[in-house]
Amino acid sequence: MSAARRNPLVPWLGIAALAAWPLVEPYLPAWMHLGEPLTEVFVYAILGLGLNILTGFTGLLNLGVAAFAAIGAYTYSIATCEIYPFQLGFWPGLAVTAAAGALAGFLLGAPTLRVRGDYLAIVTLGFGEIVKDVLVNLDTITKGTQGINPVPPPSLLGTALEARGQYWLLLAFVVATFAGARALERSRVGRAWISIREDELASRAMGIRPDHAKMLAFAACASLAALSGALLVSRLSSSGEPSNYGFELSIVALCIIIVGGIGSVRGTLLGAVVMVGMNSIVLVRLSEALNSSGADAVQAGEPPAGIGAVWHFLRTWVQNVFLSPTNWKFLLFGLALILMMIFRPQGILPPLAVHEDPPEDEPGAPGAGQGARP
Amino acid sequence: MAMIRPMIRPIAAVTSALACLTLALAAAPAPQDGAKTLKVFSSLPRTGSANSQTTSIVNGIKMAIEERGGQVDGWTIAYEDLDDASPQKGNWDQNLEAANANKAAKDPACVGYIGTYNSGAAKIAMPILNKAGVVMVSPGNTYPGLTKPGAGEPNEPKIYRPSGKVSYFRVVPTDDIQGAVACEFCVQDLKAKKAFVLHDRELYGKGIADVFKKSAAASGLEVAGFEGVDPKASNYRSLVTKIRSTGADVVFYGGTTQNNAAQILKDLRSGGCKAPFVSPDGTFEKAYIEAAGKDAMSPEAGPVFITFGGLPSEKLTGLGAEFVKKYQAKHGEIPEAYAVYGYEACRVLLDAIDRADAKDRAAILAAVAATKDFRGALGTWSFDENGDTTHRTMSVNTVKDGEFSFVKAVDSGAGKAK
Amino acid sequence: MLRAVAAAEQLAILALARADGVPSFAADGTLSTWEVLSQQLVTGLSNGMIIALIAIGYTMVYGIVELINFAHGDLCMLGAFFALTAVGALGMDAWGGAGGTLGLVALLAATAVFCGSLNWTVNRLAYRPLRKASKLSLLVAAIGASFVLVNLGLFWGGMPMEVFSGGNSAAAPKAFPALVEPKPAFTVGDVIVSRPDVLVLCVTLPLMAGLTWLVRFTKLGKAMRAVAQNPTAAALMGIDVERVIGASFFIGGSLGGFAAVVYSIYNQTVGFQMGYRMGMDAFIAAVLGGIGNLPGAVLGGLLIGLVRAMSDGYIEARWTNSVVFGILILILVFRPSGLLGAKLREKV
Amino acid sequence: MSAPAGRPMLRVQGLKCSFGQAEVLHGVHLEVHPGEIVSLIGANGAGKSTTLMCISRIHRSQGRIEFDGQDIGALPPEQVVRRGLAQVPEGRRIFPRLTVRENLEMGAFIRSDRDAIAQDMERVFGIFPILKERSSQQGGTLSGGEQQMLAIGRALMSRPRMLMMDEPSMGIAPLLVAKIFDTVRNVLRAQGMTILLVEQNANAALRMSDRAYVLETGSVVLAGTGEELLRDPRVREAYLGH
Repeated sequence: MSAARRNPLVPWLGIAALAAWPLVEPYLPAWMHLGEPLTEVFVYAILGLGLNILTGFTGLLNLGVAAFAAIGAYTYSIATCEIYPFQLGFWPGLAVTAAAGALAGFLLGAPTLRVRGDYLAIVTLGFGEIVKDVLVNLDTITKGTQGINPVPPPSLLGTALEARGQYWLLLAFVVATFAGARALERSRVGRAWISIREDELASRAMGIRPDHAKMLAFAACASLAALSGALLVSRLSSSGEPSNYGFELSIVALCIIIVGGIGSVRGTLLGAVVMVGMNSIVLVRLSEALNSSGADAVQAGEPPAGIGAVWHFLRTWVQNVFLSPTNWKFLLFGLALILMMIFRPQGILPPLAVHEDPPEDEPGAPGAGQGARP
Repeated sequence: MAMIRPMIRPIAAVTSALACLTLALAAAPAPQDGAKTLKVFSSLPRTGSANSQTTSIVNGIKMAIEERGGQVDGWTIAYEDLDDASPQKGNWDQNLEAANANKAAKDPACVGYIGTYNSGAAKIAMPILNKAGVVMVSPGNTYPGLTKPGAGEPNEPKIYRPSGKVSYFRVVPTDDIQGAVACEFCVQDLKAKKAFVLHDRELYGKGIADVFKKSAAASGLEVAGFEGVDPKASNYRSLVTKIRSTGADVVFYGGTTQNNAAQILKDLRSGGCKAPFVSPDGTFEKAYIEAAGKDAMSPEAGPVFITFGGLPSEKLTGLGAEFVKKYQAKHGEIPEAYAVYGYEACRVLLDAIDRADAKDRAAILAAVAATKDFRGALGTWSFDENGDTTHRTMSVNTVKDGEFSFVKAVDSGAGKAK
Repeated sequence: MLRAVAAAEQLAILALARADGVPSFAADGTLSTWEVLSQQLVTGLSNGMIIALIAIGYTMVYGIVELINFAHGDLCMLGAFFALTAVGALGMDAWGGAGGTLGLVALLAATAVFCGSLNWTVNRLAYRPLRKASKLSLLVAAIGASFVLVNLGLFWGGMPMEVFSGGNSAAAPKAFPALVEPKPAFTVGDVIVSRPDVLVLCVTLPLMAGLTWLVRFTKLGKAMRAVAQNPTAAALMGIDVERVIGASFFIGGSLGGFAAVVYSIYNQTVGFQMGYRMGMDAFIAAVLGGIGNLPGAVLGGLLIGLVRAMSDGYIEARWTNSVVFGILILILVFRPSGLLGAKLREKV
Repeated sequence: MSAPAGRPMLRVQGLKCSFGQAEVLHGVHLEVHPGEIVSLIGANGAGKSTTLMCISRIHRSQGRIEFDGQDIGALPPEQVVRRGLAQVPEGRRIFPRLTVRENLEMGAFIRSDRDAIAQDMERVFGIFPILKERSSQQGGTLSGGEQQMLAIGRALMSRPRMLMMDEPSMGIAPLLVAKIFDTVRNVLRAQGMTILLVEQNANAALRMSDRAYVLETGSVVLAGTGEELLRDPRVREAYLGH
C-alpha cells in the first residue's frame, strides 16, 4: 500500500524526461533515435489503457479490442478525409471518434451482459472478426482493402504537426489518458468495476448495479481504443487496410496489459514500452545487426553420398533457413512472452493488491503446494 | 524503502535489459560512414508468408549491386534489407513500413528505396519518401492508383506526391493491364462463355479481379459469380459445389499462392470441376506448383494458366537470360519470377546513380525519372511520366511436368489501360 | 489490341487445353437444387468432423486447466509437418493396397504420439510453472508458445527434403501427397462422396467413441474429470494432479495429431501458418459446445462445418466468417454457457 | 495437559505458513495419538483450515510434520493420502458433475484392489444409506448434508488410518449435524479411527473429543482434554458463549 505513496516527483520527472527527448535526440547517435518508436508506444499505450479498464479493472476478458480501434480509425478517416463530404478536421474528428467508440462499446456490451468469462472472450473475438469483415466487404463506404487516403495529420490551432509536434501531442494524450484512468480507478465507478471483478454477487449486495457498471466499462474501453485508432491513422495519414485491425492487434493489446501487470495503470504504460519496443526496436535492431553480417543462402552442385549427405543436408538447411534473421522473429517474440510470464507471472508492475492476495486454493490453482516450483 | 523495492526492481530490470540489448546491437554494426558511401534500402515483408518471394527479390538486388562490384562511379553502395512485416502480424505492418520510410528519409546517405512489395504499404511509404525526395522503385506494387490518375480514387495519385514531383517508379506492369490480358485470353483463346471470378479480398487480388470482371462485361464473357474468399480457409469445397452448379467454363482467381490459390485449384479438381483455372502473377512462382502438387496440375485434371507481367525466366533474352543463369549458379535454383523485378529495380537505380552528375537525392531522382530505353533484364523500356514502366509485354503460362511452360506472349500495347 | 504471338509448341498446349472441345470444361451445371444441398452437407460434415476432432483435444485441456490454448492449432500444424516428413522420407505416397492402409494407420499413430509428446513438453516447460498464476498469464504464455511453434514450423518447412520443395521456400505452402486419392468413393446422382470424406469419418468416429469411453469409464478419465471440477479435492483424494494434467495434455495433443493427418490428407496442403485457423475453429467449437464438454465440442465442430458450407454455398464466401461468428454470438447471448455447457464458475 | 504416552500418530511442530507477505500460521504445535479424537477450535480466520491444508501438503509450509514417525513435510499431497492420512475438506468439495458412486471411486483412487473397494463402498452405503439411493445422481445435486456424508464416505474410501475433518457441520440442517456427529462418535471411533476435527461448534466438538487445541490468530493458545477445556473459563467466554 505504502508503495503508492512513493515520491510524487517521479511521474513528473518521467514526463519531463519524455517531453525533453525530441530536443535531445538530434545530439545523440542515430541508433538512439527513439522518437519514432516512442510515438508508436504512445498510441499503443492509449489502446492498452482502454483495454485495461475493461479487462484489468472490470475483469471482462476482451479478445476483440482491435475492433474498437478499427471503428475509431475508420470513423476518423471517414469524418475527415477529403473524399467524403464531412471533412471535419482533426479535433472534431477525434470527438466524433470517441463518441462512436463509446456507442460501439454500448452496442457490444448491452446484449452480452449475461455472457461471462471465456464465453465473453469469444464473443468479443467474434465481434472483432465481424467488424473487420464488414470493413472489407462494405467497400462502397469504407473503400475496402484500399484504405482511406489521405487522412489529415494531428494539428493544433489549425497547423498540421510534424513529427516532433505529433510526439508531444501524443505524449499529452497519454498523460491525460493516464491521469484519467487513475482518476477513474479511484472514483465511485472505478471501485464498482473492481468490486465486480472480485465478486459480482457481493458487489450487487453492496448496491452496485453490475450491468450498469459493465456497460460503462465497455464504453470507456471502446472510446479509448477508438481514440488510439484515430491517432494511429492520423499519424500514418492513411486508414490502412482493415486487416491491420485484426485479431493480432487485439492480442498485442492484451499482451501489453498482462505483461505490464493486469489491472495496473502504470503497468500498462510499461507493457506498451516492452511490447512495442520488442517489435520496433529490439527485433529491428537485431535483424539489422545480423543482416550486416551478410549471410547468403548458397548451395550448388550435386549432393554427395554417405556421411557427406547428412552434412550437406544440415548445411543446406542451416543456410536456407537458420541464417536469415527474419526467420527467427516469431521464436524470439514467443520466447520473450513465455519467459516474461514465467519469471513475472503477475506482470512487470502489478497493482498493489495482487501482492497480498492469499493463494487460497481456488479451482484455478490445481496442485498448489506441491513444491514443484523452484 | 522495502516497500518501494518490489516496484523499482522490475522497472530497473526491464529497462536495463532493453538498454543493454539495444546498446549491444547498436554497437555491433557500425557501418563505415565514409564520405563516398551511398545507401540503398529495401523494405519488404521478410517475416511470414511472403518470405520466399521477398528473399528472391533481395537476392536479385544483391546481385545487381555485386555486378558493379559494390561501386558506382567511385561511390560505394551500401545496401540494407529492411523488414516491414512484424511477427505479431506475420504480414506487412503499417507501423513498421512508416518507420522504415522515416528511417530512409532521415538517413542522409540514403538515395534510393526499393519497395514496397504490398501496394497498401506503398501508400504509407510514398508520401513520407516523396517529401524527403528519396526515389522509390517498387519491384512488386501493381495497384494502378499509385501512379495512374483516374485509375483509382479521384484524389490518387496526387495524394502520394505532397511535393508535387513524381518520385515513385515501378518496374512491374499494373493490375489493370494484367486483368485485361487475362480476360482477353479467356475469351479469345479459351473460348470461354461463362466465368466464375474469385478474389482474396486484398488490394492486389481484388483489384485484378475487378478489372477482369469489367473487361469480361466489355467482351461479352458472362460472369456467373464474383466472390471474395477467405484466404485462410482450410478448403474451398463448398465454393466448388457452387461453381459446379453455375456451369462456369473458366475460373479466375485474383490472388496469390500465399492466399491459397493452390488450395482452390486442388479443391476444384477433387470436386470434379475441370474448367481452366486462370490466376495472375501472384501465383507465378514455383511455390504454386509445389503447393498444388502433381495431380492437380496434370493435364488430365484440367488446364491451368498463369498470367505474368513479363516474360518467364527461360524466355528472357539477353540480360534477362544471363541473370537467370547467374542466379542459378549462385543459388542452385531457377529464380522466382519476382527475383528479376528486384534485380531490375536495383539496376535501374544504380544506372541512374551512375548517370547523375551530383550524387544527391534530387539529381538521382531526376536521373531515374529520365530513364529512357533502358536495356534491362525485362527488355528495353522507359519510365513514363507517371513513373510506370513502358514495358508491357505480358505472357500467359501453363504448367507442364511440374515446370512453368510458356504459352504465349501478349503485347498489351501502349495506352490500353482503362 | 492484343497481339498474340503463338509458336507451334504453344498452340499445342492450347489445343490440349481444348482437347474435347470447349464445353467439356464447363462445370456440369446440371446439379439439381437437392444435389447442391446434399453436396454442401457432405462438405460441411467432413470439415465439421475434422474441426470436432481438433476441438475435443482442445476442450479437454481447456476443461482441466482453464487455458485458452492458443498453441493447439500450431501443434496440429507441426503434426502435419511431422506426417509430411515421414511420408516424404519413406516414400509413402507410392505405397498401395494393404501396405498403404497399414502405413496410414502407422502414420496416424506416430503423429499422435509426436503431437502428444510435444503438447506434454509445452505444458511442462511453459504452462506448469504458471499453475498458480492468474489465468491471463497462462493465456499470454500460450500465445508465446503459439509463436514459438509457428517458428518451429517455419524452420521445419525449410528442411531440404523433396516434400518441402527442397527447402528453398520455407514459408510457402507445401503439397501433402494424396495418400487417400481424392476420388469419388461413391456418387449419388451428381453428389460426390469422396474417399477422403470417408476417411474422415473412419478416423474421427472411433476416436470420439474411444475418448468418450476413456473419459467416462477409466480411472484416468474419472481422475481427469475430478481434477477439472476441483483440483484441490482431487489432490486430497491422492490424485497426482500434475500427472493427470500432463496426461490430458498428451491425450489432447495426440488427438490433435490424428486431426493433423486427417486434415492434411483431406486438404492436401500444409503450411506453417495453417494452425491459426485450426486453433480458432477449435476454440469456437469448444466454446460453442460448452467449455470442457466433449460432446459439446463435437456438436460445435459439426455446427461450424455445416454453417461454413451453407454460408459459402447460399450466402457469400466473403461473409462466411461473419455468419459463423454472428451465429456464435447469438447462441451465447441466449445460452451464455454454450450449447451443452454447465454453469460457469464466475471467475476470469 | 495430559497427552497420552507413546508415539503420536501425527506430530506437527513449528508449522508456519505464509500467503505472500502475510504469515498466517506462526508455529503451530499439535499431536494426535492413535485412536484419539482431537479437535482444533478457534475463531474464524484463526488458521484452522490452513493448518489442515498444510498437513495435507496443499499449502506450502515450514516446520515439521510427522506422520507415523516419518517426515511428510516434503511429500506431494497424493503421497500423504497414500500414507493413510485423509481429509474431509471444508465446504465438502464434492466433484459436482461426477456421480455419487464416481465420487466414492475417486476416494479410492490410490487403491487398485477392486473387490475390496467394492466392499468398502458397501460399507459406506451401510453407514450412509441415503448415498446408496443417490448413487447414480450427480454429486452437485445432493443437499448439503448429503454432500457432507458423501465427503466423509469418499475420504473413508482410501482406507485411511487417520482422518482430518474440516467443519463437518457447516451449513447443514441441525438434524443432519446430529447424524454426522453421531457417525463420527459411534461408528468411526468404534472402528478405531484416529480423527483430527476442526469445528466452529466448539461445544459439540469438545464433547466428543479426547483432547483439543485452541487456535488463535495462527498460534495454539490452549490445549487440554475436551472436558478440561469445556470447563475453562476462557474457552467458555470466547467459544461457548457463556
